Amino acid sequence: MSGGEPVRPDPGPVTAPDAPVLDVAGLSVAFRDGRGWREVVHGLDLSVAAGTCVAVVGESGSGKSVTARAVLGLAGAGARVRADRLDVAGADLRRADERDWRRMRGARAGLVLQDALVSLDPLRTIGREIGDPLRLHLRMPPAAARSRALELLELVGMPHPALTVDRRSGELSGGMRQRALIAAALALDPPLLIADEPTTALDVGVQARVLGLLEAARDRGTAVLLISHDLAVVSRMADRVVVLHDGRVVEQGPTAELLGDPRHPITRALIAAVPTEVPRGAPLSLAPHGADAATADRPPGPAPAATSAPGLPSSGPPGAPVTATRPPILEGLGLTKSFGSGPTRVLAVQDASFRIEPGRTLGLVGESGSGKSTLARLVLGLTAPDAGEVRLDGGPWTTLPERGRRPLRRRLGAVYQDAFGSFDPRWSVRRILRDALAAAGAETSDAAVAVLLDQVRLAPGVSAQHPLALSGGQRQRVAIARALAGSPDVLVCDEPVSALDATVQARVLDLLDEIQRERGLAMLFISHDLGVIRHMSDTIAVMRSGRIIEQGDAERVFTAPEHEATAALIRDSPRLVIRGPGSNR
Amino acid sequence: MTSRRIFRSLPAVALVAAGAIVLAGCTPADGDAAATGDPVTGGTLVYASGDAEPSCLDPHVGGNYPQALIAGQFLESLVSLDESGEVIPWLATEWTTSEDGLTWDFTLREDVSFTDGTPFDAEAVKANVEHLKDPATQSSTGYLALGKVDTVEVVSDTVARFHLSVPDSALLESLSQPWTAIESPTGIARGMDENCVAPVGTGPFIVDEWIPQDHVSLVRNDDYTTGPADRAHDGAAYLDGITWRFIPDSASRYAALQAGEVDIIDNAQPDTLDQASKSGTLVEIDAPRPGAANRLELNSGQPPFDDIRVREAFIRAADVNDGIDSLFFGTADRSYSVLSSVEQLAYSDDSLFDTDLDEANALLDEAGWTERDSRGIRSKDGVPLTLRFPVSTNQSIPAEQSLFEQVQATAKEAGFDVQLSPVDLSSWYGALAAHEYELVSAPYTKVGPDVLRILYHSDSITPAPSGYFANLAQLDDADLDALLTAAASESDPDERADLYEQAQQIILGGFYALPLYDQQNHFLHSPGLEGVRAMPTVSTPTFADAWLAD
Amino acid sequence: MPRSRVLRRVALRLAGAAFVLWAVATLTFFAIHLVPGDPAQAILGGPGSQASQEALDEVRADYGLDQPLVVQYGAMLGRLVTGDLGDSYALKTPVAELIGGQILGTLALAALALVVAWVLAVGLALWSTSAGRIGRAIAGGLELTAAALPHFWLATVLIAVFSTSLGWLPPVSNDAASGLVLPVITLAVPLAGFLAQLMRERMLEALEQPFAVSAAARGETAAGLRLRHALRHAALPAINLSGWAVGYLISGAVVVETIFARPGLGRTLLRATELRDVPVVVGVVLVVALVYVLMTLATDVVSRFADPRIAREEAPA
Amino acid sequence: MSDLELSNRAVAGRSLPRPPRIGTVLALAFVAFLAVATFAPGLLQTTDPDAIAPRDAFEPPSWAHWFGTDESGRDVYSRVVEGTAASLLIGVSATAIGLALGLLLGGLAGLGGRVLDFAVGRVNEVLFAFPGILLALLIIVLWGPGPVTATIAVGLSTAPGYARIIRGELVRVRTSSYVEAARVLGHGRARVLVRHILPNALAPLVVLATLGIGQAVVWASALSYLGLGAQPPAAEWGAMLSAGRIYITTAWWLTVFPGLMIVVTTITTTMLGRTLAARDGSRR
Repeated sequence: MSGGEPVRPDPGPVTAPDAPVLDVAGLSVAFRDGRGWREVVHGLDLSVAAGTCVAVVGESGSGKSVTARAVLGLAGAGARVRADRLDVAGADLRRADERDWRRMRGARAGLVLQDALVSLDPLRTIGREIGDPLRLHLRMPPAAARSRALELLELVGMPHPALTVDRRSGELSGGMRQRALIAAALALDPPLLIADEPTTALDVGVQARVLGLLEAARDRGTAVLLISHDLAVVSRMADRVVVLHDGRVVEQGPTAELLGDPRHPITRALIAAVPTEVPRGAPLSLAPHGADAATADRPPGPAPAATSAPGLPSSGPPGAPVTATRPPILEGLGLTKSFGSGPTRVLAVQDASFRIEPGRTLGLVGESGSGKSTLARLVLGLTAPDAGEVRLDGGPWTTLPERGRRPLRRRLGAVYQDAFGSFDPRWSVRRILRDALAAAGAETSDAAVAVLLDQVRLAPGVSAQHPLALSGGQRQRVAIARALAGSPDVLVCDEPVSALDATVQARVLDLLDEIQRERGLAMLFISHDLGVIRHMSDTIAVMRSGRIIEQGDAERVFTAPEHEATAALIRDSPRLVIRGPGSNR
Repeated sequence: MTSRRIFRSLPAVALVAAGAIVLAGCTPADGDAAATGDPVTGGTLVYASGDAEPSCLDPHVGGNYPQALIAGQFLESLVSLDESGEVIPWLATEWTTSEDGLTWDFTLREDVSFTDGTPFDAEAVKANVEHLKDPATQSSTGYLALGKVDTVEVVSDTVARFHLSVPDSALLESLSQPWTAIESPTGIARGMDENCVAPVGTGPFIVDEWIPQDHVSLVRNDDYTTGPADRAHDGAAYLDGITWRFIPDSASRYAALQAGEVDIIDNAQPDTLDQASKSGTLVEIDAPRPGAANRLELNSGQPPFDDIRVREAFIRAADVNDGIDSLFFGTADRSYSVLSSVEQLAYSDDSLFDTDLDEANALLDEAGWTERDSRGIRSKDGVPLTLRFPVSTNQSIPAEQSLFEQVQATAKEAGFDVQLSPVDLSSWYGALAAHEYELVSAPYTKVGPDVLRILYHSDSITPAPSGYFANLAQLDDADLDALLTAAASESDPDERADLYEQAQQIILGGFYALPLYDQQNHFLHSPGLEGVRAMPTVSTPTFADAWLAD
Repeated sequence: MPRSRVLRRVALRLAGAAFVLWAVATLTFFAIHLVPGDPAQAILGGPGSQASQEALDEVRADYGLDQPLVVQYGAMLGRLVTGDLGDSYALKTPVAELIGGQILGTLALAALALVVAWVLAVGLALWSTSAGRIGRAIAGGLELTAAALPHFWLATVLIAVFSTSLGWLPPVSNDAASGLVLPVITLAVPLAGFLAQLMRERMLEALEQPFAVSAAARGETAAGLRLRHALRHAALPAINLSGWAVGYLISGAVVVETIFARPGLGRTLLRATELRDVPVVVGVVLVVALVYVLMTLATDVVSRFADPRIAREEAPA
Repeated sequence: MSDLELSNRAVAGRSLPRPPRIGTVLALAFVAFLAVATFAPGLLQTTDPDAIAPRDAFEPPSWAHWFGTDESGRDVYSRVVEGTAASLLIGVSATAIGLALGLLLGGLAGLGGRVLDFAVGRVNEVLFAFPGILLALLIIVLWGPGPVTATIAVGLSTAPGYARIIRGELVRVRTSSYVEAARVLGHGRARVLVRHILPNALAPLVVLATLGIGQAVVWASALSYLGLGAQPPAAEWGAMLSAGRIYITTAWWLTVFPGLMIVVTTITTTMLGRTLAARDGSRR
């Protein structure tokens, strides 16, 4: 499949000149390692026409970002970039020297990186950051640059530009930062805009607005190269999709066709992995492939239906009342927690009550800062509530002294977002798991460790490894194994998959599902991703600024949200939209 | 007294041997010899002193060498010495002593007045002596020097009569020292604080201002008429003034002289002297100090040095000649006398100081120090032959400290374990006061052989309240005491000479001290500076006749 | 952050500063009084003087040295509160005056040295981060060597080269500015070694950050990246070192002032220690502590100003 | 303090500008040399380091005397070798003292809760307020000069720096999510402290130590210059340096070689320290 002439996108206006704005052919990028060169991008073809958006998707390590940076000559000091063609806005950059690159960056192509917290200089005001390209390319005097910056902030819909222009990134919310970053990229209205995971780690609401900005830019005629692992995002705004795997294009084509009728297994896996609208219990992962499967995975367990433990309904019948008859294993009663004091006092959690029955999952969703994690910490007994209490299996939990809690802790397992960070950097997998077993008073033999690993579909060999040597998916599995060591009744999962690639995420979610069935675990599942939440949860609690604003059966919440904010949340969350022929769903 | 010892800042004096340098006058008379060409009036001399800054410019208070150095520029004494060591007139024109030697009449110069206008007369002399003897003055050196003076009687304006408790053959020598110089009574009357900052005298210069830690500036006394009898010219000094700086670091001081930042430095280091004499661009004044020579005192007050055989063994073992040659670049002469070579009555006997390791060993075996440990250190009844040797880093210059290391090394061959410990001044005095030493080097500056009495008379073993005592050899010998006392009051020169010779024979013969070399006192100055000379009294330079050519 | 918290913090810092000064004064006072060696002796011409018992007693009475230590301590604190540092034993003059006459020289020296050190460090950091592996290795070597140079040795070498051999600069301080050059360099070079080390590491760190990439993507020049972005990040930790640096410089001043015959606190202290001149030692130590405290307060403000992040996560000590 | 950044980077796991491989090799070689010089100086010496020969004083470097001879005709090379033990002893023990005190203070601050933390913070400031030599002079006034006092003085003056770093590390680890994870597993405070906090927080100290040694030697030499250092004829580098400096214009080799030893030692230890840091870092 040739990435030659631009494809007319079905939606949106078309302002396609004959020559693509970005035209790359036979791009290969290699890094020096040891004595030789390691090629990470192999002969990649790519072209983006004005007013269109081409998305490059693929898992981490597939070469997405490297490609994006190579196009700007920013692949890195030790990198070797070769290309048969490398034109940006009509300029051939194959022989470009540093000065040529500088003249091109910012002027002909703008870059928007993910996580603006680190992508904006924390010590400089966003006004100056936005002013940079103006100063550098137009030699614009500071005053002029500032006023232009204000306009740009208006353009990207920054609230109170006049105030924020003199703020530093640390003083802004994630969304404002991302806006500032985009404003800086658009300062000179470059023909090409490269957006590398522009919406990752943003709350859905913000996400939607940021995508809106990119779409606006595209509609103004800017060629947008979108780097993303999130097919939902891609399906929303890309005209064309290029699927990368191990630095090679495995498939590309118009978004609708490609998503509607994926040919390559990689693509299939990617699409399948998107949890949106996949019914509770149905597996997300296809036949194993990819990094962590290759090294240590075993095929995912047999069909869920088969394994669903008898007596434990794998999911409540749609519309069933949340207030089940069986006593809750975990119960929160009017939990309130505040930090700081005096004027700076913040109510992190306010009068939150909930209940989880054995074998069921409570999905806790909400934007960042809504109090999800604090609630998790309360449940785990890591901080004491100011008011209210958490009861475990009908008995006291948070009201107990730590000394009294310790023997009970084994009944509560925790899985964190950053699995790696939750491991002692000096310990091997074996030691980590033994330590967990010891804490639970279980036997700590190698056999026991092997059993744990087996439960998370990891080969016994992994136990000798250091977490550093494991892939993200494997690490999360080890973390789950650790949580299972005490054969707990409740599993608290705080954003367990947010840091993982789509397919890996899929497998981990499947794993959690299976484990829940096998053991009849109750789960408190926290995520900002509605897709994931919907897929994983029996009941859902929506949090907003410390309060649980809505709670109820998963389907009900999604189909008939009661609270306006919930509705907005659902509305804004990007979902994989398959247009065109042959949808496989 | 011990002046030179107090407050000498780190790397201090250097030594060079009189005579070793062939400069026509490596003698106190150097100035005159160098004084070629016609004197030029004007210019301000910059003097760089390596000695620590005095805390009081009045040499009556305390009384140390740094004070003497600067006080010599604005204060004058009743008498002085000439190069041959004969007493000559200064502020006193003549003097007579009674038969019993208990009263002295000094006839004073007329129409002399202090720079504050106060007339110089017998009253002034009386006031000064009383000032010196007043405990509140906190005088040490002057106080001791006039120890035998009871009162001063004003016979007339121009005649002052000293009444002594016992005859003092050293009186004139004592009065020739800067520490007994005559100050304006009006100045003294201002009280110590003021007088310390700007003492008033009759000298060629006047203290203008003193900026602590930096410099003292002196200006010419235009009405200057006096001066010792051997002065080169009459009337006011040629120089407009002197900037008296304090540059404690010897290397910097020498560099400053080379760079022309200063005109003259004291305490020149041996290696720099060597350079200077090789390059020939700088002029050197070598003025060994009077009084005692630099020597190691052997503490005979306690074991092991209470045994003369051990003392002799040490002196036979400790080889210093090569060290003196190499460390001092052949600029210091080995001395075999406890007295400075400038002292007329110095008696030396090199035969006593031959080194002979075999004999040293024999003596130690005989004395019972027979056992030796792995390091070859001898011991007796389990007690090792240890010699504690506190060294004051403030007053022993690096070269001297190196020499001590060599003593340590050579003495070790005979089985002595010399434990050098370089310490700061306070700790050093602490060690001495506590008798925690077997060896010590403690130079002592005073005009005349009477210094022997201070250093070796058994009276000097009893410590002052501070714990300080001068007889560091702790030499306690009745015959010696008798000799020294007699000599101190003997007026007949030949008799006196004979007594002092006998005394010195006892000291040297008893191996109480290992003489090293004269108290070195070297000045380097730019060739542009002429007519400067060191006073024959305590070898401080005087700029009364000096001028800056070109 | 809200005014009230600012005020509370300021109050806290000031209280801390006061505490530091009090503690320093107390420690020094008792330390000195543990020393063998009698103040009265120090007053009467120092060790080895032959002051009579009467004189000693008189002085003890005058200076209240016959009082119990606690009383003396109280007296000292009382005087300190009124800013009176007492009289020097050796010079008999008020310590405050004495120090007043000396402090400017030292502060000027330290300040200049600090500036020069910064210039050197920044220059070296900028150069070395743009240079290649070899360049960095060399820079690293230079920094370490500089940091490992003892002041007294460096000073001697500088004098030997620039005064004695080349005759460009005066070996000892004089009224002319040229007299400051060598002392300042002597003090600055080792410090620059430290700072450069720190800054280079921080700059490289900053240059690895995404914000550097996005700045580059806006067309920022290599120099711009370092000057406008990395340098600020590198400067912060170095600024926070300033308090320590001043202490370091004053330590160095003890040696440097001796070698270059500059009047100053360092020499005063050295001398006073030799003479056991208690009031002066206490005075100097106090003043130095004061300078340190003020410096840290200043850097606190500066870094707060330069980096709003600090204000947000507040960390004690 | 640059050590602080260093350790943090180590923790952050970013790879430092590692010294070139050859450098590491050379460094190790030099360390080997130091080791031999320390424990078996005889193997390296050409003559008895204390044997004086006044007649051969001030001889420039030659085949007979690689580093020349000093003012007493002693072989500078042999003395430099001889001095290794003494100098390193000063460096090592001073650093040890500093670290020990730093551990105490830092430990109290890092683990003792807010109040203690604040208190220690002030104590630290007090210590900081005594600049190196100032403190040294005071201590020497107290206990008199000598290598021991010098060592203690240098050690004390480095303590507050270490204390800060250690506190920082402790706080970092204490609030790390793996410590939280351990608590969630139900481990007791003591166990968490011993199993997780201490080992992880104190790992960087190895690096700091290597960095501190060189500096300690330098400081000690400054004290020797003020005449308050090692006792003769101890051939300690700092003492040699200060003894030789007055001859700098006439006999440069007296100071250059001991000086070189100090500098090279510092560089070596620092380089190894960094390599360690990088190792440690990459492991996290």
